Amino acid sequence: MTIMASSTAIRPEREWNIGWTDVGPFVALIVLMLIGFLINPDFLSATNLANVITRSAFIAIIAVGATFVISSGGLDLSVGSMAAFITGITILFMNRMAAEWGMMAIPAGMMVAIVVGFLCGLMNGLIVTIGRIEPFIATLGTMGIFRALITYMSDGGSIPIDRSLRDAYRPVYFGTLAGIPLPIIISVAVAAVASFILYKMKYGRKCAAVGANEDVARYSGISIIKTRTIAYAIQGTCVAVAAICYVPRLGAATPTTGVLWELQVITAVVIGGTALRGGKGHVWGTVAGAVILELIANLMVLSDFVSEYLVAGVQGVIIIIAMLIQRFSK
Amino acid sequence: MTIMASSTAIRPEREWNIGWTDVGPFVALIVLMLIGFLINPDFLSATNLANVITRSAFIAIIAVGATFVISSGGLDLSVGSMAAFITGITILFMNRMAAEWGMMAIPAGMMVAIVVGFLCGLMNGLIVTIGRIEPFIATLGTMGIFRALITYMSDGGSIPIDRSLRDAYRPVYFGTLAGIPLPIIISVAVAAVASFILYKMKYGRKCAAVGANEDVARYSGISIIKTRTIAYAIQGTCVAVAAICYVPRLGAATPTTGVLWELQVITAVVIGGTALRGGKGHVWGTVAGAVILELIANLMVLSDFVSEYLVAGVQGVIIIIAMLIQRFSK
Amino acid sequence: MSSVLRMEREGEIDMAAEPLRHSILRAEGVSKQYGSVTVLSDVTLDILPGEIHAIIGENGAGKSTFMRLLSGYIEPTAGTLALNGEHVRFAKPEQAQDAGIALVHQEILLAEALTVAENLFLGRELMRNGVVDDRTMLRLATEKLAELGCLVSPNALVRNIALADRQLVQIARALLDDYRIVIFDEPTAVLAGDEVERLLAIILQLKKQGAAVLYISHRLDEVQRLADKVTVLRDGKKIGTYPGRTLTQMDMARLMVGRDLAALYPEKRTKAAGEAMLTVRDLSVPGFAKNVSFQVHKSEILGFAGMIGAGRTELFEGIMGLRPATGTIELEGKPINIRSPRAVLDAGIGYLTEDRKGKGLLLHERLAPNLTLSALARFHPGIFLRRSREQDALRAAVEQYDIRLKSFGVKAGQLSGGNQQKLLLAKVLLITPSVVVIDEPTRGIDIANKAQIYAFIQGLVAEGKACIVISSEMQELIGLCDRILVMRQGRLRGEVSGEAMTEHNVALLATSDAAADGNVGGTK
Amino acid sequence: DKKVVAVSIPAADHGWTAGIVYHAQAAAKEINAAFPNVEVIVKTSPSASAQVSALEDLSAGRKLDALVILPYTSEELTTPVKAVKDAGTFITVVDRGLNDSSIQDLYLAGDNIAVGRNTAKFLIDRLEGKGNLVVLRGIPTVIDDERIKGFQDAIQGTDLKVLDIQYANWNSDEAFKLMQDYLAKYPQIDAVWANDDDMLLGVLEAVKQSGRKDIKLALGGNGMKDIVKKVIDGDAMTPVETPYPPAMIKTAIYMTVANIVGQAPVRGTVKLDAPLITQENAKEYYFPDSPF
Ligand SMILES: Nc1ncnc2c1ncn2[C@@H]1O[C@H](COP(=O)(O)OP(=O)(O)OP(=O)(O)O)[C@@H](O)[C@H]1O
Ligand SMILES: Nc1ncnc2c1ncn2[C@@H]1O[C@H](COP(=O)(O)OP(=O)(O)OP(=O)(O)O)[C@@H](O)[C@H]1O
Ligand SMILES: [Mg+2]
Ligand SMILES: [Mg+2]
Repeated sequence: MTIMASSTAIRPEREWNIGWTDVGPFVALIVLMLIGFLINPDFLSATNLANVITRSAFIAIIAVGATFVISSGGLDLSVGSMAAFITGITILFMNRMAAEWGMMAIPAGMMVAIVVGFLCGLMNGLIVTIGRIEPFIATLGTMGIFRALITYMSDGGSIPIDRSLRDAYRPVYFGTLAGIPLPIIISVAVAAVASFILYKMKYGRKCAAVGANEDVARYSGISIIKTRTIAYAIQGTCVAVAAICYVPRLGAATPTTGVLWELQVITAVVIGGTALRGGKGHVWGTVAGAVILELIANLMVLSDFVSEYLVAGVQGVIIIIAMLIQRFSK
Repeated sequence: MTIMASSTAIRPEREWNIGWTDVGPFVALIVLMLIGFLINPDFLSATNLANVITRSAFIAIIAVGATFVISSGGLDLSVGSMAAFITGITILFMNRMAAEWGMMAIPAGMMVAIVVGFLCGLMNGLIVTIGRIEPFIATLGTMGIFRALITYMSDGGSIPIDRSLRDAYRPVYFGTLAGIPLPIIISVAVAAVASFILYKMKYGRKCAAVGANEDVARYSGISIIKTRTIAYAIQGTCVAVAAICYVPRLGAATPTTGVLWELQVITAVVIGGTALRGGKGHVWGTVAGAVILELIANLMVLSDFVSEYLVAGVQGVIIIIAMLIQRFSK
Repeated sequence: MSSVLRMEREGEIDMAAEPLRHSILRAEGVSKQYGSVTVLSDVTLDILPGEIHAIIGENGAGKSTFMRLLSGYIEPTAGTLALNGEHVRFAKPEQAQDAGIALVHQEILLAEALTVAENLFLGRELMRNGVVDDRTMLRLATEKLAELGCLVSPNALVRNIALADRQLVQIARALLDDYRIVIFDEPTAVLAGDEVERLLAIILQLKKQGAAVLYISHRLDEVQRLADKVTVLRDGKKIGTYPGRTLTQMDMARLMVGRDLAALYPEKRTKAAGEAMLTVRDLSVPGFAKNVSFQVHKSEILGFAGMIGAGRTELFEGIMGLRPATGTIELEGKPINIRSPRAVLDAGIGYLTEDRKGKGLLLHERLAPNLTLSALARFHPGIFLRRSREQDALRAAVEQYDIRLKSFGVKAGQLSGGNQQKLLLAKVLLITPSVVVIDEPTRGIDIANKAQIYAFIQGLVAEGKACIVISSEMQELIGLCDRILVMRQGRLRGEVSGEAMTEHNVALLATSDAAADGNVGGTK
Repeated sequence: DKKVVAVSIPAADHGWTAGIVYHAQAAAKEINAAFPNVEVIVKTSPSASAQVSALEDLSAGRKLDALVILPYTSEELTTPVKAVKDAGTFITVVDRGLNDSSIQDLYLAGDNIAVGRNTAKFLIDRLEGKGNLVVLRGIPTVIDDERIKGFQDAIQGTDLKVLDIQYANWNSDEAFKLMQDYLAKYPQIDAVWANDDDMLLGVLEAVKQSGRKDIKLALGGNGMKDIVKKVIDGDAMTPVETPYPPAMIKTAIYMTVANIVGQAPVRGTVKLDAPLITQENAKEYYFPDSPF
């Protein structure tokens, strides 16, 4: 009888999370690496790749957070200055505590960073959800606020980390585990956790639903305010993690720390295949996106034929081409 | 038919065209002016107001263009560097022609500016529509390109306008007509034309429709590609007009000209009541938004109690508060 | 079976006998495939002027696809179209429109951010000396809508008007110009009483004016009243074209389904309803409903009748915590916080929205995530979701509600209208509520599945659940419910039950103030 | 009534400008305390056009007796400053000259060309006139331009080879990345010059990480306290430093005030050149409590 007939005829669902959007960024990544190699063989040298990928860690980690915010239909322009602010707070705290607690000041400082980051994100979230302000404007505002705070804390100068702590802390950026630089391991870990939350837990579904259609989400008993606020809180926490890896790199927070990171972050997310209007998020794509950006910058320096004046332009062109490749090789 | 009659009686229909979104920005504007006056009476002095409003002309003009792009569901991050690029081209052209054509070089240069602006906008539009790339990424790319070009044209230095032209050109910014500074008149004119296009012509409807719901637009026989591309072209032309007024003010184009204008522009549009996700555009609100931003900056200079380091922060706070006022005084 | 087969052959109109010359639009062996999925195969059809031609078929039979194909929204993968004998190809809807073909979509396609008038004239604004002529457009809009009995202001944002009103606006779009071929794809699905009557009148008017009308509906009574010819589709194939008058509704049903059908409405249980399950007191939804109080009991099916705009939907949206509302509700004596939708759902009240596309389903999402969205809690035993469990749930739902789909990979938006409705029903019942509120349960559902859904609702109450049915189809309410509450202008006007449950009484309460609030059947 | 002295300077967007802001505010505090009849107002601007706006606002607000300005760029500020001048204000220009020198009453010139030149000279005799260099430049502006120009002119004709020049936006992060890439690209680098000390910090970090031994010298410029400290401590890689002391703004403000309170009428041009800071004279360029 018809029911049986039709339902047996149905072909099973392909495992849904391997569409083009998921491989696209990686294809682009590989293409880029090949081009890079042709331009300058040093490009694929272990040290160079290690350096580049390690550098991309900050953006990657922050962008993973941004994947939540954007997937839930939000946007966060404040991440760059938030990173600077958190770095500043953390260093000040560690320096203060170094005297009494010695090395213990470092883990303590890390905790502080996480807490501050979480709170900053929460603030952003509440302004956007409770305050019902366009995310773009709200976070543009907080961006200014964080930037001002770090400038104020540092008198416009820089907040260097205490000499006594520097060497103990240094490994967090420069150290390696089984030959792999720590920041890479950390960012992979962050991405792994994120993809679990996004693809294997309730919250992830809620995020995507809120981003895709607020009404449907509401009618399914999902609280838009809660979901989106949490997304911002996650973003804040990711920024904190990035800040923690960042401190040992230059050992100081300055008013210029993290300038324009927000643009790189959003670019990474979009290159990664997550739509700015919200919906399903692509964590691993985002990570690939972050690496791609850093590789392009690296390529600019390693190749000789780009006038220093034109670097920005060529980068722009490459990004656009990368996107086009993604689109049309579909 | 009783039910209908009374059922409409149950719920009076709010009509959009006199909605809060349209008065909101102006209320915020007035509130701001009052506060300013309390802080420093000079604030409302004729000269100061004239200065501020004149100054806001650039952002206002560009933001009017952005109202089209955003209303049609797009976004343009390249306006700032596009302005720099156009200014550069124009000045180079004028200087070159000054020798043969004398003063005629100025109107000629203006024409060039308009044409270049139109083409830049067109390019953005095509990349976004034909190339089907997220506007954010596409225009971030062209932003880099324009910035690189101006840096290249100026060898990283600056492109000053020829002395012989300076004085003849000066009035375009500093001149007045019937006591009103020219830039103000120009921006009002631009806004008037824009609101005519947006509210009185077919194209305006198409723009709003495309921004509001692409499927509906397509099914109504509206070409999304054409509509959105035109929006970007309009944006480009507006940038050109702004650039024309800009030249005499600073008399040179540098690689730092117009940095971060894109953020101010988008902020102005959103404060003006146009939603970033697209839909109806509010030209006059946008103009108000631009003035508000400039007023806030001006307020920072006139008020003596804000630490130099915190200016950015205070601006952020004020913007957020302004938005909150708009939201909740509804 | 045999009786059906015989009908299929004998009942059919002999096309050869039909004079082909004045057929204005002819589809010649058209097929449509999506990837490897064949949705429509080798359909041939002639459309004659001054004739109302009904297309009927089960959910997913391919009706909407066929209509989109005739009006240029999609192109056939095989076959051709001929306009007045000349071969035509519609690459874009405009081309079809220029050829005089208009389609009223099954799903509502309006820009919510624009006003009613702007939507009506979208893409073909009237101009006066180079400027959009708003005054005239507003006038025309008001007139056209009034003809359809829709009184929303043309300046209202579409976002703020009810579904029914939206549908009327959409219909008005197709009536603005005088098209030669007007296609209605389930226009009455969201309409009730008066609107339907008005629409049918207008359609007959079109016929008089010599236009050809294609009419799709699952309300076979309408088909019977209107259709000169009836064409039946089954699984994308054309079964045949039959003279409208001679077919009974049962014949149509048989032809659609390909087998004999049991009675539409299940036998009503005689045993009295149990004790109170849900109690609502003085519930008010500002602007929509005032001081509504009622009770629904265990194993009871309670109906809510009323004209469009009576505020039934808003009343229950209020109860579900989806709109600001005041008042108290108790479930089995326990008060429930109606501030948060989650709380109400968890308490065990399920609500199926009347707006499946806007508020029910994520159209760009796959089926499983849609199905489980409001019941995620039960799909992660630990902290992680179990994809496998979801897939099982989906398979079960597809079986149980006979959701017709060609592949589990499709997105919800790619399901046919009726199948979307079934998926939504499955989604709501997945939280195993003890009180189920169904707003327009069979909107866009074909007759065979209606029977299934009714039987299913019976099953629910048999398990001791309570069920509330909001419907604009009175027969549905009368056939299904134990009691019917009638709303008008946001207030409860009365209750009918038992013998008193007649269309006449319900209509009386729903419309006229004269029936001084419900001396028909005991009023509360 | 009070005499008003307006100070218009760039906002603190990197170390050096931060130093400017710091010293300007310090001067303002001291003077406002010391001279009851003088009021010094400090205003920072994040961009050239913002600075023009600030000038308009300041002069629209009140009558200015004197203006001390560190212009973003020469071209863009010339006309606006002239406008202020025409209102009868005493004009002190600091560091970057305007296109029309007739405008200024007093001019404290920092010498960016010299910064480049002196650094280059030092490198030349340290490396005996030959070797591979990489250079990091800042943001495309006049300062940056002049320093690079001074540097390149000075190494003309020597065997010092500039392998690469790229922008790092006076930002230590970007300098760090850029230096990493330089190191990856060039197997043999003898010396690095970052035309600002913020960037030098990043460079040093990158060199340290790479563990490369070929880099003999890494020089900066601007006289940031951390770097001056290195010089004092006789650091091998950074033995010298070229000052470009933000303190010049303080001097300028004092001289201006001296003018309008009519003590010592100072006019004309004061050229602060950029002598090499070496271990011997380093002490006098070391301000531990300045943020820079
Ligand atoms: N874009 C698509 N991709 C894949 N399958 C599709 C697509 N669009 C429609 N279908 C399938 O085509 C079949 C017919 O759909 P159609 O909407 O024409 O049915 P229908 O007769 O209108 O049913 P209903 O009465 O429920 O509206 C359905 O099985 C549907 O899943
Ligand atoms: N968001 C809204 N804003 C303003 N008015 C609305 C809104 N939604 C619905 N309405 C109005 O409320 C009235 C009641 O809505 P609705 O038609 O859904 O009630 P109903 O009794 O459920 O009718 P039905 O369910 O048959 O459509 C509608 O006539 C519509 O005009
Ligand atoms: Mg259909
Ligand atoms: Mg309803």
